[in-house]
Amino acid sequence: MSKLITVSPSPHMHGKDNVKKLMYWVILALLPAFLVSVIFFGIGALIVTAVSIVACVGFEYLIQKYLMKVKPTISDGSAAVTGLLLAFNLPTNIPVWIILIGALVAIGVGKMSFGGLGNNPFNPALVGRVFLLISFPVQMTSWPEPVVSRTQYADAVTGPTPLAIIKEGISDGIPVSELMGQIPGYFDLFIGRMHGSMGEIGALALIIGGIILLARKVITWHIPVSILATIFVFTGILWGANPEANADPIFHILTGGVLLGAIFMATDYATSPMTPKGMWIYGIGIGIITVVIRIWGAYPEGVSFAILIMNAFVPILNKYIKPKRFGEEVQNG
Amino acid sequence: MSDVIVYSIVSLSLLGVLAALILYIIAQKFKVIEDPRIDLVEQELPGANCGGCAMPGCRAFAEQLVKADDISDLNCPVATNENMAAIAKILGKEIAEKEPLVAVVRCNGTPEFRPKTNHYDGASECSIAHSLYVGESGCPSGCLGLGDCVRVCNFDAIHMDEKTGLPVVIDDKCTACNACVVACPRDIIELRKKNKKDRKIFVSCINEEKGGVARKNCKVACIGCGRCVKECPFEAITLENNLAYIDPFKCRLCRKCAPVCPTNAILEINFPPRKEKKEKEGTPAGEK
Amino acid sequence: MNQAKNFTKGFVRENPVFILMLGLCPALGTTTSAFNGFGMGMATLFVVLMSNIVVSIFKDFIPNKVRIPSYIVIIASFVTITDLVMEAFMGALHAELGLFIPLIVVNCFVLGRAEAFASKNTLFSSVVDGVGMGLAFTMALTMLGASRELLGANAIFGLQLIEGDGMLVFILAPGAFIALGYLIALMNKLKKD
Amino acid sequence: MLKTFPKGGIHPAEYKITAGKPIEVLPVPKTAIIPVSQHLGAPSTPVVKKGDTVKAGQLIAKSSAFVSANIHSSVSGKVVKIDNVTDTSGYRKTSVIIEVEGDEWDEKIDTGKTLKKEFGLSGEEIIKKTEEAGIVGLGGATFPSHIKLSVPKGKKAEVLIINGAECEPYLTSDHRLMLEKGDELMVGTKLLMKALGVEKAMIGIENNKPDAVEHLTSLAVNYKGISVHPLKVMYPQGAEKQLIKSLINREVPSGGLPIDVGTVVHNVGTAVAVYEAVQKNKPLVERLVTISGKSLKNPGNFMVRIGTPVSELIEAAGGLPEDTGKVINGGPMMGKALNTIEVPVTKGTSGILVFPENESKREEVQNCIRCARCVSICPMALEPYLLKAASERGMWEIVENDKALDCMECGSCSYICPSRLPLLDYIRLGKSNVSRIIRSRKQ
Amino acid sequence: MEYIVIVIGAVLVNNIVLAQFLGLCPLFGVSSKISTAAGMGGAVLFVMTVASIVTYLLSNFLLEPFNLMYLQTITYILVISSLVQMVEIILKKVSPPLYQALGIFLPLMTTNCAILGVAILVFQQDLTLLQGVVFAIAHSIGFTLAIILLAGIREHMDLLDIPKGMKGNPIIMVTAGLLALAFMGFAGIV
Amino acid sequence: MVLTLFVVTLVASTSLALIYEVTKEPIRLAALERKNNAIMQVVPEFNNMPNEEEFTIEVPGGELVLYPARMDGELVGVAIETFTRRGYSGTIELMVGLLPDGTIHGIEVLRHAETPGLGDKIETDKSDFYKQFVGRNPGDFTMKLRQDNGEIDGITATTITSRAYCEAVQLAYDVFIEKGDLK
Ligand SMILES: Cc1cc2nc3c(=O)[nH]c(=O)nc-3n(C[C@H](O)[C@H](O)[C@H](O)COP(=O)(O)O)c2cc1C
Ligand SMILES: Cc1cc2nc3c(=O)[nH]c(=O)nc-3n(C[C@H](O)[C@H](O)[C@H](O)COP(=O)(O)O)c2cc1C
Ligand SMILES: Cc1cc2nc3c(=O)[nH]c(=O)nc-3n(C[C@H](O)[C@H](O)[C@H](O)COP(=O)(O)O)c2cc1C
Ligand SMILES: Cc1cc2nc3c(=O)[nH]c(=O)nc-3n(C[C@H](O)[C@H](O)[C@H](O)CO)c2cc1C
Ligand code: SF4
Ligand code: SF4
Ligand code: SF4
Ligand code: SF4
Ligand code: FES
Repeated sequence: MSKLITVSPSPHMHGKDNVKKLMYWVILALLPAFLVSVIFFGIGALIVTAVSIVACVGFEYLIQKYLMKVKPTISDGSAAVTGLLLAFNLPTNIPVWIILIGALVAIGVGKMSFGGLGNNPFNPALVGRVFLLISFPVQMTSWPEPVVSRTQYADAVTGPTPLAIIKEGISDGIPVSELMGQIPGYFDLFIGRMHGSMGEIGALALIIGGIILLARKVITWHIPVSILATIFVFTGILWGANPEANADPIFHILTGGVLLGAIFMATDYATSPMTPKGMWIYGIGIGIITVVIRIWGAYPEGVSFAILIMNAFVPILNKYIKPKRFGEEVQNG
Repeated sequence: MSDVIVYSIVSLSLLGVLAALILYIIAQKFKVIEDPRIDLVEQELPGANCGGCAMPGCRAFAEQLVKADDISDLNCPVATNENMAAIAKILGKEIAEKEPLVAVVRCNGTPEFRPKTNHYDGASECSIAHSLYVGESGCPSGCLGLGDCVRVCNFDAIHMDEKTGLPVVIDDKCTACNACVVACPRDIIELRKKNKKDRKIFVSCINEEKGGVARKNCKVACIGCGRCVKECPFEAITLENNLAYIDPFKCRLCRKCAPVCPTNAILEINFPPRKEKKEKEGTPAGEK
Repeated sequence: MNQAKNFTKGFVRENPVFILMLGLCPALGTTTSAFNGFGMGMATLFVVLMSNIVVSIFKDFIPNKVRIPSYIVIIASFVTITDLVMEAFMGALHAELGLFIPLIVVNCFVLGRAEAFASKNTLFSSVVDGVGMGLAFTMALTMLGASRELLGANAIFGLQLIEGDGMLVFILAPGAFIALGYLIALMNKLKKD
Repeated sequence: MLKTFPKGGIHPAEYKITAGKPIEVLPVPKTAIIPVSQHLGAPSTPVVKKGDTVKAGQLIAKSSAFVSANIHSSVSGKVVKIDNVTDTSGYRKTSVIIEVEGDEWDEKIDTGKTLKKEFGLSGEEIIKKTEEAGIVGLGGATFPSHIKLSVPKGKKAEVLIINGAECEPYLTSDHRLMLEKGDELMVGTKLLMKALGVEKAMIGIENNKPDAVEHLTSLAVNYKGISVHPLKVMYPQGAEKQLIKSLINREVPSGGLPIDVGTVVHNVGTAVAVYEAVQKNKPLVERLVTISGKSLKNPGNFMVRIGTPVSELIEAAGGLPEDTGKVINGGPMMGKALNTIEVPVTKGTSGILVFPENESKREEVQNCIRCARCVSICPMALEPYLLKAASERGMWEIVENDKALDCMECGSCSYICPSRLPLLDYIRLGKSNVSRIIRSRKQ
Repeated sequence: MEYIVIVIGAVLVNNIVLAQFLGLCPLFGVSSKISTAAGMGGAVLFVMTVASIVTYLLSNFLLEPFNLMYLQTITYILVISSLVQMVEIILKKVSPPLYQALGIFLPLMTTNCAILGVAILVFQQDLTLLQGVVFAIAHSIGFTLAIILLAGIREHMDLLDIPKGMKGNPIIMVTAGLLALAFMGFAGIV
Repeated sequence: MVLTLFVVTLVASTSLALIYEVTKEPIRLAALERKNNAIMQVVPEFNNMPNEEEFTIEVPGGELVLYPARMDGELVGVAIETFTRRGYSGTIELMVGLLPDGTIHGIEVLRHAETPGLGDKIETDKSDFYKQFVGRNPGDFTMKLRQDNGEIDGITATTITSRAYCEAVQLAYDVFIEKGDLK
């Protein structure tokens, strides 16, 4: 035998899934929602997405190569996922330079400062998004009209999201039944014909994406289900108590970033708990904080903040909520 | 003088005195007997109570200083070096003057002397490879070259030589902290007396197998032939389990042993070149 | 001690904010602009200098037991003086710095200097130390203020560089922490070189 | 629904290439190298010296401690050397080297093939014979079997579990054994039941061996108290604690032994070995080994004398293929890679796998992405990602408190990790350090 | 209701460390482990509450009637530092376990801006005594929440490879920044 | 020990008291000057001392201070120190100057805690927001934001502050109309 044989500790076999595949599945699962955005926001959706992905991947490459001096790992696709999700969280008429700042913050501050893939305590795309929201409140809160097959980028006609309409209206004391007339119907909300950030509008498409991820076992059901159930129940109670001062639970689920957040962003591996029980607490926390911000806070939308806030709790959840060890508590029968 | 001035003086002074008095009484009443050195140390500390030492307050830090056996890595960001020196004096904990030591790597199995027989593909830690098997060469004692010793050194005193695949100690940086000695799963590293001009002479092998076996796996292994033992005029060399060992405190650096070793297992480093003989084969590239 | 070294040590090697991480509250709370940072720095400089002087003069008369309370009273007096003088003659800045002026008294950096340095050194050394450290603190605050102002308002010392707003975050709390974080990283790098 | 354990587990591709290959007997080697340490516990002490002639089945090394086992010669011939020879552990260990002359067996041994069903021995006598025959667990751990049979005072065995799961990919030796030596297995099981004093035995078999399940079920009607149970195909179904959970739904407590929950687990091979030892006086001198691999010409299941060099076994299987990258002693999940094929087959060798080059190298490692897969598949409900990170940084307190010592090294975590992290490598490191710390604490 | 507003405002919306920049030295100094962070939180809770009561009485019955408000800083700090020392001495004698859990943090209180800051704010905001107490308790809960979250993340980061340049203080600062960023979501709740 | 502390506090209190005495007057003057400056900014030229003629009017939640400005005894305007508690971050205090007919002459921000970069645009030197009010009489137009069916363009993304500002001005105007018989 001329070659040297290899010696390594067991196991000697390995599963087929790898990081790259998982990330590309996420991208694939986001495609339906992306198509919905292209239909309703046209060229803007394309430009925002392209700029965001290229910027995120590019910044990751530059930071790894020139600042950290390690081998760039952009091909694992995680930066592309961050870029895509950042784009999904922006209005489609946002100036390109703002996207660049958002990408730099998401990747540079949110991810690479902590050592890159898997090390970040906060969801990078949301760090980027919230940073922009607070820095550029004007640009971040004017959403273009959803019209099929638009071709120009910066559209003059902008309008508030359904959530903003409801929130503003309720704070002015207008009954919800009246406000409902000002927003698109449930079917439109379901397919995505509404004002909003690029990727949050198409409920149906997002659910299809979620089913893909669940079927491929990229994510587990615990986080999405616990978030959606909590929001449903919490807003349901408020609505039941006073249907004229609170929107109904279906409305809350379909609008804003709830589905996008619950399926794609709260499930981000690095920033979510490791055990099912931890995931439940995390999901319920996100649900409650989302509703609290939506109903009582300054912002009409709270999912991004809720996820970031619960991200901060994840290390503590991981530390104190452990799987029940085999043989730990013997209940023999 | 206006009223305000009078009131100020009266109230503030009274407050000061009151505070001092109450404190004094309470301190007397609730006295707890403690190691008096804690007070002394605390006085030396800046008293900024900033938490910079990662302790909750100067007193806690003082207690830790008094308790700790080794205070060299307890650090207060506010205190000056003089403060810390004074504290060390109070505690009598400065490291006693010892014979200076330095870490020495006792394996010279470079790839040319010790060919690879297989390829290791596990996690890059000597301790893991060691618990798995003999290593990439056939020598069960030889350096695994995965650098556990390098990683534990806090002083950048040890690095891997790319060519030889063996660790190299930089004598000037080494503080003889023993970290690498503990880290090496094969006990290859030894703290030896630091000689003048960093001169070293030692058996660079710890393989205790029989000569033939050892030599089969590594050309520069000590084969336990005992020639050096006979050669040494100071009885500094002992032979046990097929392995010669030079006692660093008995050795007088006479260099007589090195040339007689048939496998060149004895290394001499930082000596002037020998006149008659040409460069010896066994000197590792990194340590010439 | 070498006085030049004594003077310069605080700027990089022992910088109270970037390296020692002391006095962080004013460092973050008052640095919405370069000018505010500078103002806060100078106010602190005054207190450090004066308390260093007084402590170093009277160090031998103060028994150990009441050392800390006495120092605190001394420092608090100078803080109050600063407070009153600023209110009288620099009303606008006083209003901006607000709560953080009285809080100089609890700035561990000030007490630390009195304790660690002035109580053990000569008057002259203490003055040099006070001025050096105070300037270093001022420099740190001004740098932080300048970078936050630059990023947050596209301006520096009130001078508008680019029209329009900057990244508002940097004027607000999160930006303060983040800006300081990266400044510290930069300083660490400088310290090494 | 098939029985299985509730938490964790993986399903690697099975590659049971040799499942249909009947047992072949490998010729006696020219030289046998018999290490004196082939079991868990203290090495045995050689009782022969250079120059002695020995017969097959003759004692050549004697058990030297409580946990230790006798070693017998597997061949007849002359002892040429007692020396350190590399064994499957990768280190050189004391071994008796015998140059083979003929194939003469110790006269007490019955080498015939006839089934001896009846026995009149007491439990103690069975245990004694097991001990004398040097029988150790053939399921992989090579723990001396007689110790497991001697139930400690205050404990009581209620049921014997026979482990026919064979959950490792590639390996088929237990499968073939169950098909071809079903009756011997049944008698062996009865012997074990007698030794333990239990009335009930359960044989657990993964359901990817339906023929074995069927065969043994049909035999079991003739043996009172023995039942056969198909199990869900799920690695590590064959691991002791998981098997107990699957079959009788009891959890062996952390740090405990099966006997704590009233059971003892033995491998099918062990049961057959006990049959031969008790009924035929035959010590453990040969074992069934699967030799397999995708590019081997003639993979198969061979009955091999202990001490046969692995290289000879590979020759019998068609020689080492050109593209060999790795040779594994055992299964792909738990087996040990060999650094040379010049090592002897020992009591613990259940298989020799020859992996082609392209499957031998590990893939590039990335950061842990905290996907929680390792946590969800760990059958012991540990957190491999955490244990790895803590071990890597020497944070032994975390390693200990988070139960690294419960890890049975099944390798599922390393298998599943999408970042290709060598989780188990580091967990082992952590385990050995924590054990060391605990030991030093006790002193 | 009024008290709920004070509590939510202090804990979430205007968190004392994340939004008001008070008490940062202990926030960064004592947050390397969750357990010490919790101890620090407990000590802050105790001292902040007691200090606010004492300084409240001092201002309302001594300083204000005699027009001595300009002595606020110096009297407050005197009172706080002696109070802290007093409590420490008593605790050490009376309950050594409690001293081990909380007392060792007490010396840090004198130089903690949060204590003096909250005492001054109670007066500046014209609160009643009861409101002041709730205000102080709420602020210390906010402090505890922030320091425990930060400690959790820091413990988590001990198990990661933080890039060289960011290791230590820089990354802790950035983490605190991101924490503050997340907490901005509570803006406007009260 | 007690003595030392006594001496220290004695010295401290004495010196502080002295400094306080010295700075008391400048502090009062500085505050007065700030107020006078504000008054001067918002009303036409006058030659009386408005702060000597000041009077307060109770309103729900606080009180407004009115400073009549006269030129040779003739009322030329009133500066009204008004407030609102509905700012984004608490109270906003304005000095609103009205001409005798109620027309707004000028507005100055005395104190606010609005977000820098957002709400602080109500300050006169930070944006032109206030100019929408100057020269107009609240009696003649709806002094509300556009989204509230008024005529004022709010500062972008700062609805709450803008609305609060309108309210404070409206309050000053209402009080002036109601109780503003100052001649
Ligand atoms: C130190 C040690 C002591 C053991 N003692 C006993 C025992 O007293 N009784 C018993 O039935 N098994 C005993 N065992 C055997 C274990 O139960 C188990 O069968 C063996 O370790 C192999 O299991 P595995 O292949 O699942 O690792 C012992 C094992 C070890 C390592
Ligand atoms: C992960 C794992 C997988 C195992 N798989 C099997 C198996 O498939 N078949 C088997 O007989 N033993 C297997 N074992 C060993 C058993 O746990 C146990 O040691 C053995 O069945 C005891 O019997 P023995 O002492 O007769 O070997 C496995 C052990 C581990 C840790
Ligand atoms: C950090 C922060 C600061 C804010 N500051 C102000 C402010 O000073 N004034 C204000 O009216 N709204 C402020 N807001 C509230 C939002 O900008 C809010 O969306 C806005 O008041 C109402 O939206 P619109 O003006 O776009 O209709 C702030 C929000 C945040 C998160
Ligand atoms: C299921 C899933 C969800 C993800 N969600 C996000 C996300 O919300 N934001 C983001 O920046 N990256 C996301 N990523 C990509 C990647 O995990 C992320 O950049 C890591 O946080 C980097 O450490 C996701 C990846 C997966 C597999
Ligand atoms: S670890 Fe210690 S003994 Fe070893 S080389 Fe470094 S300084 Fe020297
Ligand atoms: S000397 Fe020891 S620790 Fe260092 S590389 Fe060699 S085997 Fe590893
Ligand atoms: S499976 Fe791998 S990547 Fe996933 S959490 Fe475990 S160690 Fe991390
Ligand atoms: S090897 Fe250990 S940690 Fe990994 S899955 Fe198996 S039992 Fe769990
Ligand atoms: S400066 Fe605020 S706590 Fe130190």
